Amino acid sequence: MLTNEHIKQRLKEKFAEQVTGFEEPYGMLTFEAPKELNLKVLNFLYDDEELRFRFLTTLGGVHYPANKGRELAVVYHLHNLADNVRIRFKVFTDINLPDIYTATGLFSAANWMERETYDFYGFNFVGHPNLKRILNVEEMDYFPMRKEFPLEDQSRVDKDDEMFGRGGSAGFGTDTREEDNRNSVTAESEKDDAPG
Amino acid sequence: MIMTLIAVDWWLILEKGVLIGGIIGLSFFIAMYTTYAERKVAAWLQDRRGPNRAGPFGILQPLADGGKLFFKEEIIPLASNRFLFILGPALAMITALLTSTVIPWATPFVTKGGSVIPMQVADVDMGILLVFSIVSVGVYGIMIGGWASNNKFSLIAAIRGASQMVSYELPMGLALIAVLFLTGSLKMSEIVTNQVQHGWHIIYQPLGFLIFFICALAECNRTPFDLPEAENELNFGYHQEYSSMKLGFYLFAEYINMFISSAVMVTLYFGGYDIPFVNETSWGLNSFWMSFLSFSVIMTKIAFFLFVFLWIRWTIPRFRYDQLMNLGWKKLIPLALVNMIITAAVILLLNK
Amino acid sequence: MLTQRAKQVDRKPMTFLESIYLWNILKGMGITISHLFKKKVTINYPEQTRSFSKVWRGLHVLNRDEAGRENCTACGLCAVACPAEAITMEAAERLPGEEHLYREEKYAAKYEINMLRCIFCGLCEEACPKDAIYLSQSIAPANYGRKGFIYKKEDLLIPHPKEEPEAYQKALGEKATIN
Amino acid sequence: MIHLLQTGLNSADSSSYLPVGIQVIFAVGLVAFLTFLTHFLGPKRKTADKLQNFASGIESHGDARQPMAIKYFLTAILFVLFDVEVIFFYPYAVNFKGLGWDGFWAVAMFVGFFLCGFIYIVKRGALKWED
Amino acid sequence: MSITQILFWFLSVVALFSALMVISSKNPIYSVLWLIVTFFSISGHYILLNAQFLAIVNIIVYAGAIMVLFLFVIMLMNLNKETEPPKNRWLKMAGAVAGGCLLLVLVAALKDTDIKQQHALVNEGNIGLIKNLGKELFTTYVVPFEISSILFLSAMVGAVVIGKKE
Amino acid sequence: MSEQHIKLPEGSIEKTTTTLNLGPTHPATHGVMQNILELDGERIVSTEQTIGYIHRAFEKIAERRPLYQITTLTDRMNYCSSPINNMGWHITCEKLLGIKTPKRVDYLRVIMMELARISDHLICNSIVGVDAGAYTGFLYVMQYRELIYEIYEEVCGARLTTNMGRIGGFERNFNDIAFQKLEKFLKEYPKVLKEFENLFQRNRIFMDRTRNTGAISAERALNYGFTGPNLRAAGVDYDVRVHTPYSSYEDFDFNIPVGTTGDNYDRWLVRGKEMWESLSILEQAYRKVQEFKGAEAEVFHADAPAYYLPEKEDVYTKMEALIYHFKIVMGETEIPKGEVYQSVEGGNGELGFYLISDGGRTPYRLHFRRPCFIYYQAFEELTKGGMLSDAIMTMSSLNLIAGEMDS
Amino acid sequence: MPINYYIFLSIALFAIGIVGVLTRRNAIIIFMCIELMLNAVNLLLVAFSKMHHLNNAVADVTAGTDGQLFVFFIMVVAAAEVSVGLAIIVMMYRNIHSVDVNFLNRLKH
Amino acid sequence: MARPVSYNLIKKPLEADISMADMPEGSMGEGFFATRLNNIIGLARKNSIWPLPFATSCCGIEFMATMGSHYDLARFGSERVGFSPRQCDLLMVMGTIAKKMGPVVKQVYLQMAEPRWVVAVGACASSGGIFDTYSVLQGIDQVVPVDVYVPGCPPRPEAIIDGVMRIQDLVGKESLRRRNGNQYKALLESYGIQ
Ligand code: SF4
Ligand code: SF4
Ligand code: SF4
Repeated sequence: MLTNEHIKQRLKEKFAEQVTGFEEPYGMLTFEAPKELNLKVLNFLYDDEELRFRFLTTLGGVHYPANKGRELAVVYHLHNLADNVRIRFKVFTDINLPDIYTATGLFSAANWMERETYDFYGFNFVGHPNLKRILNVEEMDYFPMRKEFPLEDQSRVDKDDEMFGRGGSAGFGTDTREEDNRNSVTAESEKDDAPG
Repeated sequence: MIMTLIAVDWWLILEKGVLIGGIIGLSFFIAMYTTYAERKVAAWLQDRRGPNRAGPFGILQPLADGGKLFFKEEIIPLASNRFLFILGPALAMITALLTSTVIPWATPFVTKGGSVIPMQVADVDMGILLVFSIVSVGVYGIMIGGWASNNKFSLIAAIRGASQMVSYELPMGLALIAVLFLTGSLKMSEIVTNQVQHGWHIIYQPLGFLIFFICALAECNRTPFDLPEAENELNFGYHQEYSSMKLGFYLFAEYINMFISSAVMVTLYFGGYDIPFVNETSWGLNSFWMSFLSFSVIMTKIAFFLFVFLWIRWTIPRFRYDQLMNLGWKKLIPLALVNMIITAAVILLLNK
Repeated sequence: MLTQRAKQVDRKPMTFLESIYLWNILKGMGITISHLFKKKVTINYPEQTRSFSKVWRGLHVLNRDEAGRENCTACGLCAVACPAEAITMEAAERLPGEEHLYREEKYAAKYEINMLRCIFCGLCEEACPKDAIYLSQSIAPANYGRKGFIYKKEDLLIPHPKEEPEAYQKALGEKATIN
Repeated sequence: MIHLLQTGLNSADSSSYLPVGIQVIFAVGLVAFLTFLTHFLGPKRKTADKLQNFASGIESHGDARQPMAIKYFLTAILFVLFDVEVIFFYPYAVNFKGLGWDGFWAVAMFVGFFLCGFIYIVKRGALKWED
Repeated sequence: MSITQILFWFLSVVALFSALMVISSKNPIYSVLWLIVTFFSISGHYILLNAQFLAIVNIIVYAGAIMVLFLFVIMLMNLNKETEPPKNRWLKMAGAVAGGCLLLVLVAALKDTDIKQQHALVNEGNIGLIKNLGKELFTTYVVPFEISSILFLSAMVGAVVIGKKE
Repeated sequence: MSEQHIKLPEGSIEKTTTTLNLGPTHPATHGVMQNILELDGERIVSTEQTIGYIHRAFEKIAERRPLYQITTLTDRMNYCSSPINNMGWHITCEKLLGIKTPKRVDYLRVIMMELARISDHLICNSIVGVDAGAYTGFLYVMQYRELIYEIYEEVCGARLTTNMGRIGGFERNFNDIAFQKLEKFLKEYPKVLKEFENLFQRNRIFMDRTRNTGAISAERALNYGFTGPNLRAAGVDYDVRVHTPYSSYEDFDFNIPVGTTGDNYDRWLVRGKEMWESLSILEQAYRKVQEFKGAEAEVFHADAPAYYLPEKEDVYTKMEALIYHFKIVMGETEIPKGEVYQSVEGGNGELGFYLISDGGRTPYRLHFRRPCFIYYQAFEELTKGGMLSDAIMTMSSLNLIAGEMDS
Repeated sequence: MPINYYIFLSIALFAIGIVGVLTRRNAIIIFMCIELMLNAVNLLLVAFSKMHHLNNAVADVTAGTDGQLFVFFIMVVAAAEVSVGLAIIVMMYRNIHSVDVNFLNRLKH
Repeated sequence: MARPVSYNLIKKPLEADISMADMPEGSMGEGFFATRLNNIIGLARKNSIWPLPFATSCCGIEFMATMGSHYDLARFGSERVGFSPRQCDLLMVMGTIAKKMGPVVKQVYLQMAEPRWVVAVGACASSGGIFDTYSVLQGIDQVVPVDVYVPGCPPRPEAIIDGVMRIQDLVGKESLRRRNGNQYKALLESYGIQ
């Protein structure tokens, strides 16, 4: 049986002080490593006959604007299917230099996940075969999942608080802007009541 | 010139004209109502009701479709070849309308004056081969239409369709030959008479019929051979770019082809207008009723086959291109050949 | 094998009968034809309607109490709970003499739901602490323009139990009994 | 003088094709008429976008008619050859009874060659549609 | 003029016109289509001559098979474009002249032969029927019949060998 | 002699392949994917997929929504089996909040999840049939999806985007009608499923179409991050329900159908078999639920007043309840900091929720592991060398759900 | 019909074919012209077969069938020829990517 | 939660639809025959609406149910769904339309043969629904003119049928000349369509 303790042991053996931040939130071993080491760690976890973390469950980014110098994190969830153990592995990077080695060589599954992470957070996965936006339009010029960017559609022309229940700061629906007049023809023809 | 015109037997032309008009009208009518039947049968097989809002039971549905298609905008893509784009569906329609020439629709009708009016547009010596020749030209409709659209899906479909249609012509012809052994004539009228006398050909040629039937499905581009218009793959295939009545032509042509191939199958294998198990000539009906009766009989048989066409369509999946070709070339052709040779040998042995 | 529970699916090679196509095609045709004679399940909407469950989340209603007073107190919880941000309201203080109109001291002077935004999730119903907003079993009808989907308070309020008792009875339907 | 049919059409004569000709005229006329008619009915709003080809909702690029895999044409070639071979059987079929066993053996031999060719092309993989 | 004559002239004009179109169309696809028209008119001639079997076979073989093959090849090669550069003008002229000369010579040569009095029997005559042709084919011409099967065999082999070569 | 010669069509010297743009508006891509296929005749040389056509930014929205509103997002992820997503989300939240659900809730959840699984698989399998050209079977099974929807409707009041369940349990107890319908379903569905299988399973045309097409080996499948039926079709018996049981799945006895080759036929068979397994689970769960009697049968949520909305009656009358109610709705209840990863066996495989909470009313970060998204990238490998028609079958047998894929 | 009508028609068709062969450069069109010429000959043969028939009608009912059979065989040969010929053209197209006969000519040197 | 009321029976009046706005100017003077023809063709079109299901997400699944045996859109003559814009009359946009998809919707609409109608099914297609996000188009009426909106998320099949019936009303009343008229042109121009 592979225990978290044992994994931790093995990692410590191999990478000594370089892997840090061991935690076990809700039972899942979590640790981090410097971003230069991410591939080494993943390779070790993959190749090691005992650890056999050969299934990349998921990969995602996180943005911590408060952590200066290490704003962005890539989180790998790995799974050892045979022993049924999951671990979480994080790599932090500076938002101004978000270069990280790609894991596509190890896991084919990482390809799109990394593209998505790039799309959302702007990581530069070094060595990725086809690093371009995947979900958003190619023309997009920012990384929408970073905390500073708003969720709402900024270019909306029909944004009308009266219609969409987005009241002013204080109350609800106090702020009424111009009526939606895209359907100019509709507006004209409002008089003739449509039979129904 | 005047003399020529007088020399022409205008009555004959009139008579044939009426007959042709009637048959083309019938083809149209049947085609229209086959679309209706298709929708209804599909619905019933699928526990649904089907169209029921246009007129009582949706009877007017085909008219609605037709009316709508007529008044739809006609689109001819710029990149396409204008003339060919129009020619494609027109060819498909024309060939579909022509195949009905040699089919005997009923027993001849004898007028009071004693002249006999055959209920067959043309009883030519080449009979069934004439149908084949028209069918073999029919492939241009799909090819030209698909190619002229300048759309990749259409092009692929056109090529698929053409390969399929020509491939299945072969086993169809081979299967037919075994029937010709029995009749010794290509004339449709004789083929029917032969069946009236000796029993339906299906009894002697079940395998041949099966091959013929499969090929008929393929020639009409019906499931499981509807690859050229497979909507899940090619998105309506060769008629993807067509709108308005040109689309209507393609759709109509398909249904008319179904109708005619049912008619051909009935004539070749199921005794045409012959009523099974009885000797109707002994009833002493007058010739009008006789013709009428035999006509209803053949229509009933055709209706049955049309139903089978629909039924198959709504039951089974379609082939893949290579499987379809394999079936045609590697299975049906040898099978039809063997069937032919065995039939010949058996007949000769029995004749000894 | 990771577990003991794996079970191979049945992927046997084709038998001869299956390989000549016909048998299974005929079988399939048998199945489809048997449906020809089955009762059709189609519901002839709009002539017939299918019965909805009692808890079906359809068009909203704003509730009144037995005396016909509006229940809503414009607390705004429903708007907060609404993931689609479809609810807009304006609160107003109840003036003296309006007690027969509004149950609480505050009431919604304006209450609008944009049915085009609404996703009929029912969270507003759940959020309301005043027994005021409910989703009904009507479906929101289609319309030609976007404006037709702004449901104002008049469109949402249930019929007045006193003033329009008939309409009220109709709106009750067979009154929901199941929780 | 009303008599409907004086002579009837002898199927051995070319006049028996007269009705076929009439039907051709009929069919072509009908189709031409309908094509013509539908051209005038229905609204017309031609825009550049509309007249582009439909390419699954993306703007279409270039000419769809690029050279396709040539291999399809092998089908057509084999079809031409086989088709003519099949036509040989028709004259045989109508004379079948008269020709008796002699004819049968002649045709059997023909079929033999046919099959040889068939087996050859199957062996050569000309009928492999998969690639 | 009898109706046969009218048809004769009609078919002849169609045949000649479409044949001319075959060689003058820029787009090979149109050439194919015009050639098909030519074949149909020739088939019409066959029918007039009561060579029914040949008429139908002509359609099936030429219009229904060979031209399909042509069309296929053109479609697959994408030769639809009018990409053919004009041949050298002189060469073209020379070609036309040569053809014209041939026509003239032949016409002149045959103009005064006594063959003029001969007539081809139209509309009637049974020899064009499949039955009679078949009888002849399978009695007198059995050997060519068998040989043609060998021809097919070799054509098949040839086509496959050429066509399958990667 | 002139030096010109007949010009070649553009780019034809080397290129004998055709580029075909399949989608987005194409029936086989369900309107939302774009595949650019490079075809040699009908054979696929390479493909390139474009996705994101319905990208809705779930993960971003999730950062702005209180926990209980996120069900509206999970609903719309794999909309063929939204209850599974909802339950998965609730289980994740419960893990974070430390709520223990009663057994009856677990079993009820199992019922809903298995129903959802059936509805997911039956859509997928019948769509494979439709894409193969046979439409009728699809309509036969869809009638039973309607029945499943009716059950949903009784439980939560909606058919597709159910918003079913709450953190800690269900929004209301199952009523009798729901159980009656479930019984009906259990009784009738096996027949229909059998009939559906008879239409396809041993039909040679269908077998030919699906066998040996779109195949993938177990090893590659794992490398590609396949999970769920698609992985099992390749022969790996990985199932979250067995590996990391949640919602008391350990109480149930069921098998994991596995295939051998990972081709379309195996995927189809595995899904088919899973429906049978789900039926058996449903029966077991139904029996287990029936065993709860009296007051126990009234339990439909955990006792977690801080997170589960109080009874409406209490809200109207009791101050304490009203306060809780306000707090929950406003999202002001205590939420622990932490990171949770929880996965459930969704219709398409391991559906994971990686939730980072910073103690605020909304998740700090919520990442969904969306199985569709992950395995669709293998599409090229699956279809390369196959034919155009195979690609279409592969697409449908993978059960690509755009909502899940594009998030 | 007078036989020379047919003769002239055939000659005309034949000549058109010749002109086509001489003036076009596209191998496929040249091929089609050859088919046209073959057909011209066929037409003539059929006409002749009917002419003979007229003379010998009493003596031999099958007179002239050989002419038509000959046409039949020509068609057969044409089919074989076309299939091989087009196969060659396709191959040539595949290798040199042209169906231009002039281009082919130059390849010789 | 016992609901106090089961039904909301208030009928909201229908908006003026965008198509009714542009009866050709001379519509008053249309002769009897033209009116008859109008009516007949309207009737025909109305009963033969072939939809192009632009089904992207969840609403598309509900559309499946609408096509299914229980609801059977075929009753209205609309079961011939097609994905070729040339052959369809009704663009049914069902599901979220992301900004990436917007041009596709527009292209499909542009390529449809006249007369064409558009129905936006579901909250997303009509207004963006809950997805007021950077990537989602806030209603397809930003790119194409919409004739009928169907609310719901997803709308029940009943509601979808309801929408189709509204479309039928429109279709049945449409004048044959409308599509050539100026007002229609103006409408399209307001969307930047020639
Ligand atoms: S409806 Fe209910 S929740 Fe909404 S404002 Fe009124 S009282 Fe508050
Ligand atoms: S049902 Fe949902 S979306 Fe609609 S108003 Fe209520 S909370 Fe908002
Ligand atoms: S409206 Fe609702 S159901 Fe429809 S697509 Fe949008 S989220 Fe899905």
